[in-house]
Amino acid sequence: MSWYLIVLPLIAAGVAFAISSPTWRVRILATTAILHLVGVLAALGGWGMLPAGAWLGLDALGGWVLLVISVLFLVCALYAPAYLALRPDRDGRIFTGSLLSFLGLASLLAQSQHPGITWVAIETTTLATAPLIYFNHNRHSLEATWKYLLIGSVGIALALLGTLFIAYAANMGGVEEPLLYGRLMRDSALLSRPWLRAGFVLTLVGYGTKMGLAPMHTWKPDAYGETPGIVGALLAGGVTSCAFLALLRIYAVVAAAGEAPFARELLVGFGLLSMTWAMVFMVRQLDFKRLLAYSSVEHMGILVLGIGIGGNAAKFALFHLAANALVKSVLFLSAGNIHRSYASKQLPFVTGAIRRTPVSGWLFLLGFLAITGTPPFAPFISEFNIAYTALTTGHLWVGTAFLVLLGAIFLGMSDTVIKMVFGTPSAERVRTPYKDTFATTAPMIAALALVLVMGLWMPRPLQVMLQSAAVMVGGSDPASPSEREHARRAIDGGQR
Amino acid sequence: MSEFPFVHSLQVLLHILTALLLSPLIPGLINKVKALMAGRVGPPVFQLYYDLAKLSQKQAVFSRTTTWIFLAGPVGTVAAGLVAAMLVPFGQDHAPMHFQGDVILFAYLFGLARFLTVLSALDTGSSFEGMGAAREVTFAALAEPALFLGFAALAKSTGSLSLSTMLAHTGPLFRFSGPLVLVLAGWAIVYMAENSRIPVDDPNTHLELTMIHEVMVLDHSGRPFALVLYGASLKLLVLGALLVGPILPRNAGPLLNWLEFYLALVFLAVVVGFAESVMARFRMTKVPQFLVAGVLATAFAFLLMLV
Amino acid sequence: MSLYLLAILVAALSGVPGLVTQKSGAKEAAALMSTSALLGILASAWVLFGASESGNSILMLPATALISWGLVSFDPIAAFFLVPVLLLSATASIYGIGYWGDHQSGARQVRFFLGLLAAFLALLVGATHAFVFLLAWEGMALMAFVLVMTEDREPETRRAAWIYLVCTHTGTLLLIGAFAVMAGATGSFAFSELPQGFASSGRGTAMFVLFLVGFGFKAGVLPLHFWLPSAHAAAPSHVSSVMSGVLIKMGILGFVRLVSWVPDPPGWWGGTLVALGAISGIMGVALALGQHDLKRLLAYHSIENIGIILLGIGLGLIGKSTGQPALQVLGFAGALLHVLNHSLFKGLLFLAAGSVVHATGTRDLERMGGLGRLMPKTAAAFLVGAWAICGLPPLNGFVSEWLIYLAAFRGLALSRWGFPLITLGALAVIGALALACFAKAYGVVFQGQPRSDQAAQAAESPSTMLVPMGILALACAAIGLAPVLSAAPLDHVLSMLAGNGQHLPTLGSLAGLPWLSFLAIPLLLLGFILWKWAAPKPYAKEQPTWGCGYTAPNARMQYTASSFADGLVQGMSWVLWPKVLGGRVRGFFPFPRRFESHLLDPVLDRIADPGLRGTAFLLSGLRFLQAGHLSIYLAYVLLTLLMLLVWMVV
Amino acid sequence: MIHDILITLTVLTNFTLVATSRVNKSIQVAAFQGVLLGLLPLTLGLGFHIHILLMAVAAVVVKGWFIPFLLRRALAKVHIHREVHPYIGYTVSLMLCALGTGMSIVLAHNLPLKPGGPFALFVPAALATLFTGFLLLVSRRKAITQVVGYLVLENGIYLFGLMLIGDMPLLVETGILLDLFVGIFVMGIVINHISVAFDSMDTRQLAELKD
Repeated sequence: MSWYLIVLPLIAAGVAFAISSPTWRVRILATTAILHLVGVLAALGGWGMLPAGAWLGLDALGGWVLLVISVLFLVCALYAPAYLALRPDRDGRIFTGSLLSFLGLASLLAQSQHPGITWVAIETTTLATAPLIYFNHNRHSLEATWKYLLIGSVGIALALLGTLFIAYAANMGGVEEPLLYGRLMRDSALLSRPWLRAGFVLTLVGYGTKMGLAPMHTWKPDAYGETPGIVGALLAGGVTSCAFLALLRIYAVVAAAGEAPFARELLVGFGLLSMTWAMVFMVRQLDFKRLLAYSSVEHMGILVLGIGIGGNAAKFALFHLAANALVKSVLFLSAGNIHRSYASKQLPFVTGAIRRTPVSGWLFLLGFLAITGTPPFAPFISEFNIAYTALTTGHLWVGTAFLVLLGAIFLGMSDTVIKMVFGTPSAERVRTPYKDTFATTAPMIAALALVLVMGLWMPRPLQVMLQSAAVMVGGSDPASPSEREHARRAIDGGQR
Repeated sequence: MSEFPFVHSLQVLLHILTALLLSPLIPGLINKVKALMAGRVGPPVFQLYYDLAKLSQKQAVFSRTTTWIFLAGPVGTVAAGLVAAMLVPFGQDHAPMHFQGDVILFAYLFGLARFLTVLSALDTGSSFEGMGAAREVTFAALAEPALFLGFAALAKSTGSLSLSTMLAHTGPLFRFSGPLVLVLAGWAIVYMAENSRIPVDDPNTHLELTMIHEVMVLDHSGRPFALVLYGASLKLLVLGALLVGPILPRNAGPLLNWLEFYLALVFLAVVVGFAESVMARFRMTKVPQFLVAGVLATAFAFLLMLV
Repeated sequence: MSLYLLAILVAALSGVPGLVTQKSGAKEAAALMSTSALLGILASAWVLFGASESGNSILMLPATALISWGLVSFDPIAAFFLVPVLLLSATASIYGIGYWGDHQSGARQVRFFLGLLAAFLALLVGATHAFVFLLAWEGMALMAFVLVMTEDREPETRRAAWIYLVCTHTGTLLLIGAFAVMAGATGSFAFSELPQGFASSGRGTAMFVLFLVGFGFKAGVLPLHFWLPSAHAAAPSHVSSVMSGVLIKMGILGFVRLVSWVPDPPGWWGGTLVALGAISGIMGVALALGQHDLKRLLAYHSIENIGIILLGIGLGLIGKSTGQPALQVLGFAGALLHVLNHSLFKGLLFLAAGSVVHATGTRDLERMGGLGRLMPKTAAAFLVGAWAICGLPPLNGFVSEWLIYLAAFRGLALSRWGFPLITLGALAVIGALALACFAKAYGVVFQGQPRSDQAAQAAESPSTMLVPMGILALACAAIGLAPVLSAAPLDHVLSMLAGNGQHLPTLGSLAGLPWLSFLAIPLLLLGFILWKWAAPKPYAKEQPTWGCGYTAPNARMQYTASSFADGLVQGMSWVLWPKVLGGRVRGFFPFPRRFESHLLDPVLDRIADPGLRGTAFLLSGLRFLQAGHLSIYLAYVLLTLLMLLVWMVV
Repeated sequence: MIHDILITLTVLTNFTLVATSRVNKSIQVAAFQGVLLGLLPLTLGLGFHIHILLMAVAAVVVKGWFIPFLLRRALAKVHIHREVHPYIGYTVSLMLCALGTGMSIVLAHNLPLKPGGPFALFVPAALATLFTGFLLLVSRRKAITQVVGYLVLENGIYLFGLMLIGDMPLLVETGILLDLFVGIFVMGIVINHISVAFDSMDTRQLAELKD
């Protein structure tokens, strides 16, 4: 286990909050992000050697999620200096402090092997991110924060109850403290089934609220719509991943207890409902930040759908977690830039973004194409494989619905995106002094490049880790032909 | 025929000569019949030869708006017509050129002629000629399927894709049977439309707004116009050969066969002349219905073959 | 193989010099693209004329577990399709020097994306693995999307590009489904033969339908064609030539690949394709007749020609399922050759149309006229294209249609005579209507007198635009005059489409291709002699066109495009539903009146657009679900929880 | 048994909460409920272990004094006394609360209990309290009443947590105490901001962000 991953960002948060120099603050932010990523990479080497009784430590699943969050955070941290320089009116202390605390808490969450700690980490990330949503200090951001806090807190309260239910299930079966995930899975035969099921329902609704699964997602468009793009990126890619991880941990226990069919049915249902709901609100959506929020709802749906289908799809749901997080960072950051340039995020006012902010406009377009599953970007790989697995493992209608929904969402989303990106900027609209610079675009370009690389290639050790992470959440069988080919090739002796 | 290469060569020569020289006789015959029916003496049977000779001496007048396409129309019509004439059997069993699929080439050569004629009409920019061109292509869209469905019936009957086999070896099942009658009826309609005869068009009028073919060549004169007239008569001959082909017995010696062929052509000319004398031209809006009747006739012919 | 890959690379890089240098890079792009074309066509010739030793060479891309084997295989199908891809890209690139010069907006961008488009197209033809295929497929679609979007300041362009993007993405999603079903049957994402009997199973049916719609969208098969006319009209003309010439053919490539995987296609597959082909062909040309926009007219003709190609493939499939090698050979060969031919003459037509648009600044047919005297070379090029597309001898269009006709005539002998008969009738109607349409297009654009000032002031385009047209025109003539050259390459491709252990007869043994060349000689010779005889002597008189007694005719009194097509459009008004604005002229001294007639797209304007609007309206009705009230949002959480708990207990 | 009486009282306070229209009173009742629950662990016969004492003291202080104090302070600023026109009227609320309590009993019936514990009433009461909290959140308009609802919801969870306090004190303590402190604290701050920005606490004004 790696204390420094948790402690370093928290200390940095304290320092950033304490000092008064904005320059040093952003330097601390960027440095911490880099150090954290380096630390994660170093710590990942030991994901396979987690001691059985450890309360904290990186396993494959946690390591994968933490890696995603760390990379995402780095992208945002590199973008932050330029952004904060554009917002001298706002206090960067709370902002930077909150960002760094989130990183620390996410590291805690990823390493947590205990449902209680997991829950605590989720709760605290909610609190740490609330000030970020209130960053703009206006009525709308206040409303968004209020909804985020109240709905989020209720959800987390339900998750706590669910956790307690599962603890009671263990208690009834005679499983003793500490209730580490490993122990719960090992002794899963002893758990009381009714409590376990009820506990899963409660945690699903609870963490699902935090993830933004329909119909508990309602805070999402408001919160994402009113925050700066950088916070949107972090919420959509980071906080949701945290909640998803927490849900996966519980799911793993439930699946180990042989209740997977029950849980999968629920997950598939929520997945399809989320995609449908998102689709309904993406059609004719004039506000592009809310559009992205609904896209986030959609992709949360895809994640749980993938887990619900299981097998190969579960593995690619995990892959999709990374793909979605990175693409969302590109989308939210470029949307933020465009918002800044036009001082509006509504459609009739924002047109011709590739003329006024060429780099951001193109990045937004590419990000849109990536997130909707255009090869060779990474989300295509995951969406293709989820569809493939659904269609070939007996979920024929689920797979069909998945593809139909993807098509409908593309239809709705593309309408808004094209009107926004192309054409001529409307003449009446005031032009703000904002211009695309290297500092406000380079992090996005890097992120998009990473998405592209992920769509084509992945280092071997990461593949192995992803595979073991998938096994932890029920993705054991290498059902995909690509897997089989791979196995065959391994037998052939690696003829590259 | 392979036994008598000499006879065969002679027949080919006869075929070429017939195609080149005999065609202007047919309009002459028709006009003579029409004149006789009307109680006039009428122009001599060889009138078209005189016209052609005279026109080839005359100086041509060209419109200022025209380009080289204007000339390509008449030239292409005659060239395509002559090549098409080499594909259809006249008096002998086989046309000089015959191969699997020549039937399609045959039809498309007429398409080529039509394309160039229409373009050369449009080249003048005259709204009259434009109107004629528009009608030409409109009616062709209905004539074409009738022609092809007739081919389909013959192909089904003979199992061959060559015009020579289709026409000269229609097969026992087909000859003098219901399908053949229907095909011939359909093709007769095509014959009248393609050659702009009554009841589709009136070859004698020039200034009435209801015409098709004649109005397209209003601006042609001199040698190009000679080609136009020659091309039209060629079409009468070649399509006539198509029409009479399936009913010729072709079971006698070569000489008799050729005689039969010529007699059949004369008969056809007489029938056309007779028909034109007793019928009036349709209203322009009725023409499509007439052509649809041709399509239906050939389609029924095909369906009857299956029974 | 390495030549092929090199060609892809060079094509992909062709737009790069323009991006990095101060100079425009147009000539560099054209030079690189031409090099790529030479390399690629050399590679294709190597494979198609049998000089290649192994036949199929396979490339394995560096793979990961996520992508698995990336396979690119330069087999005869790839080689055959590569020829038009690179040839048209090269001609478009050369043409772009003069047509989309640096004064135009986004010239560098156009060149860059055109290069990438060519590269993706070239990669796609060789893709024999679902991932690579989809990658190249989407890459191609996106590059085309960006290119269509070139003039994005026009609302119409944005709309056209959006419709295109949505259609192509929908198609891709369907293909994902299709490949998934297929991989479920073969156990591999790499393309391989499907198991015997699979095609007739329920999953096989699902796969076929998915492929049909997915590829059909790209190819522009009616009723999935509706993105095509506006996208082709909106794109710069040289891009349209690539799109219409080769991009939509990738849908056909898909069908051809599909045929090669299926050992035992059910009979109804071919029947479906024939029916769709007949509908596309006839409706495509009928809709083309009523267009006033030169490029839209050409675009509808692409739909028509896709229909003709499908007729051929459909007959070939019927041959394959009924065990009729002759039908198989003739149908497939006709379809494949028509793919090549159509790309040549349609590319040529779009380039010539671009030249006209370049000179007059309008696409409206009714504002043109008399351009044949002002731009004779463009006119000649357009005429060659029109001649060929009408399928008239002795150009290439005739050869491929002739092969399909042969297939149809042979098919009449089968017990399933219905589909060949449909093919025959459809081809006859299509031929006649296409002739009418191109007579109209050529006549109204190039003949008569100019109908507007822009047309009167038009001038011939520069040689950089004329040379590519010349190249394509020569190619059309070459195939038309010496079709026998295509027999050996087609036999190579056909061997890949044969069924299990089936040996197909050669094309040469079934179709007398040399006859066509042989008969072209008297035709041309006669034409030449008669021309010499009748050609205007120097002393020939020039006069105004005879006005039939009317003494003051002017250019506006010429027969218009609409009037020319009116007879046919009215005749087919029961399927075309032309939209007529303006009334009849009444009385003896009528006031001036306007009259307009438009032909709406039956699918886009009458089904897809209102359908989407209606759906969007219905979905907007659900907006009340998120009205902003926190209490209601919390109630959602509560209700969800209660429902789940109840569901769990029950 | 004392714990049964305390639990019964808790359920009764639920009904009082949904029926009352005065904001001040609902804060009082919630505080009373907090005290009841705070005392509950001492009555379970688990002995006076340090865990138990800590829990009891913390709960009584936080739920009974600190949070009501925060809420009252916020209330004093905005001069609100009554919850007028709730989304769901008081009579209907009462009926729904009764229905929820009934459903909780049915649901609890389906969840087996560890034999021999004193917890027979815990599960239905916890679920009923949870439901009451939800009901308040859903049906009330004032932000402050909604916070009270959240508090009641948390009380329900706390009540359930007490079932495990003997066997798994660690889990319960970490979770519940943190939840109480931080959650309510942040909410207090937000309520403060709302009252400043909106000059009232009606959440109807917080419905500008919508589709």
